[in-house]
Amino acid sequence: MRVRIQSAPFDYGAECAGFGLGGAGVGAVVTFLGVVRDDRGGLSRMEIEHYPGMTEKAIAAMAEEAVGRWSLADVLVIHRHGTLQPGEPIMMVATAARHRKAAFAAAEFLMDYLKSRAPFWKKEIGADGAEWVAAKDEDEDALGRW
Amino acid sequence: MRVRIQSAPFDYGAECAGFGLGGAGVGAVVTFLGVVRDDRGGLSRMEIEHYPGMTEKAIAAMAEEAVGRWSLADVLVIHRHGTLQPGEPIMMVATAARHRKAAFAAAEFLMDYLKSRAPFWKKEIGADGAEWVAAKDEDEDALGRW
Amino acid sequence: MIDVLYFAWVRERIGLPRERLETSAATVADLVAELMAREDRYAAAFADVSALRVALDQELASFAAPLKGVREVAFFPPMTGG
Amino acid sequence: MIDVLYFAWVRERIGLPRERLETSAATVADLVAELMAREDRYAAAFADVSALRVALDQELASFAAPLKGVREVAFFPPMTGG
Repeated sequence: MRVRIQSAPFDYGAECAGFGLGGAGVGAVVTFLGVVRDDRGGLSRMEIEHYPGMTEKAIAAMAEEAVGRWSLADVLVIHRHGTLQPGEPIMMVATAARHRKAAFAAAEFLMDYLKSRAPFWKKEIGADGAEWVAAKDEDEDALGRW
Repeated sequence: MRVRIQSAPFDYGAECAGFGLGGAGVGAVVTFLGVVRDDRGGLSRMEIEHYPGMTEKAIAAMAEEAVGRWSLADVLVIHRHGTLQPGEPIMMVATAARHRKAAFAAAEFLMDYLKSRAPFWKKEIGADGAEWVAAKDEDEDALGRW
Repeated sequence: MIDVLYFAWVRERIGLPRERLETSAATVADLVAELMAREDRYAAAFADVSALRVALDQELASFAAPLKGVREVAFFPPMTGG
Repeated sequence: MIDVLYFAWVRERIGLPRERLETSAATVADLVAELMAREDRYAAAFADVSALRVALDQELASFAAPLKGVREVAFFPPMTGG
């Protein structure tokens, strides 16, 4: 289990290469990549603030719960903070399990919890000013399924 | 949209690198890797037979349906046939979408359909002989959710 | 003339991957009956058609489907891809 | 003495990322009332606590939670990670 919180970019392809492999019992790997989207076409950058210390603890707790619930062979979470450009990778999650259902469920669980329970806050800076991204009800509701 | 059916190995990390990026509207990429599992510890190899022609058509139809249903920006399916060793990658699926829900749903849809509707047949060759892998009821049932 | 293809254990039981047949069978089920009457190895392969799937010109079909105009029939067990 | 941290627009409204306070507040809600009474910028930041979250020693908590033994309190809007 690895959790990395960093301002530096990460290499999704390199992180995916070999992830979860090596154990005889691994049949399924799911990897997720989140990217800075420019919905309205005027985004110049995104700034991600976080709560050092709590971030690492909160994500480690989620990852441990996922490992236990879905008997994961491995899990990886990388999340960036600081200044990001449109199109840049923000974060990734990877899960390795015996079967595909467990690997998918664990990855979706981690994404749902990262969205609403990891202490990150996004600010979008564009031509028309700066705005904190509001939390969505549907993201909060998504936790209900776990 | 790319579909590749091949006996040669593929490089999961290299395929993941840059997949789905470049479009301003992509916020989520999901990649899945299926690996030859050695459940009972005696597997010497797996042989995957397929139906050339139908395989490509069936998978292209699934991929097109996924693109339409979840407005995917890109989709990639690679599936191997021939002889594989335990621990080797069998196949992968990648989806790129605006939001994570669509990217996850499309990847799971493709996996469920590949399992039960793409003309591949797996044979396990081990110390105690050779055996065709039986289709599982739960894989057939999984199609019901789509 | 129609091409008949066999995959996985169907291929192994019948002992060949494909053959070209002259048939007047109207449906897939009729063709199966014709084949089963030919030789034991066909009778063995088709003994339980609920364990089999059929494709007509590379599209999944039912055993009740008509063969008119079809060039390629394939028989195989349930698929195990992914 | 207790460390109080502010994040995102709470930090911007209050105008600082953290401060160290002497307080006799028994609960988070008491601390919020104390802060709001101090200055307008606090009153503005805490005007709608339903839009805020609180963590005690880096664990999410409720506004009714006691402060006894707590070293670090953090106030912030709902999180938007991922």
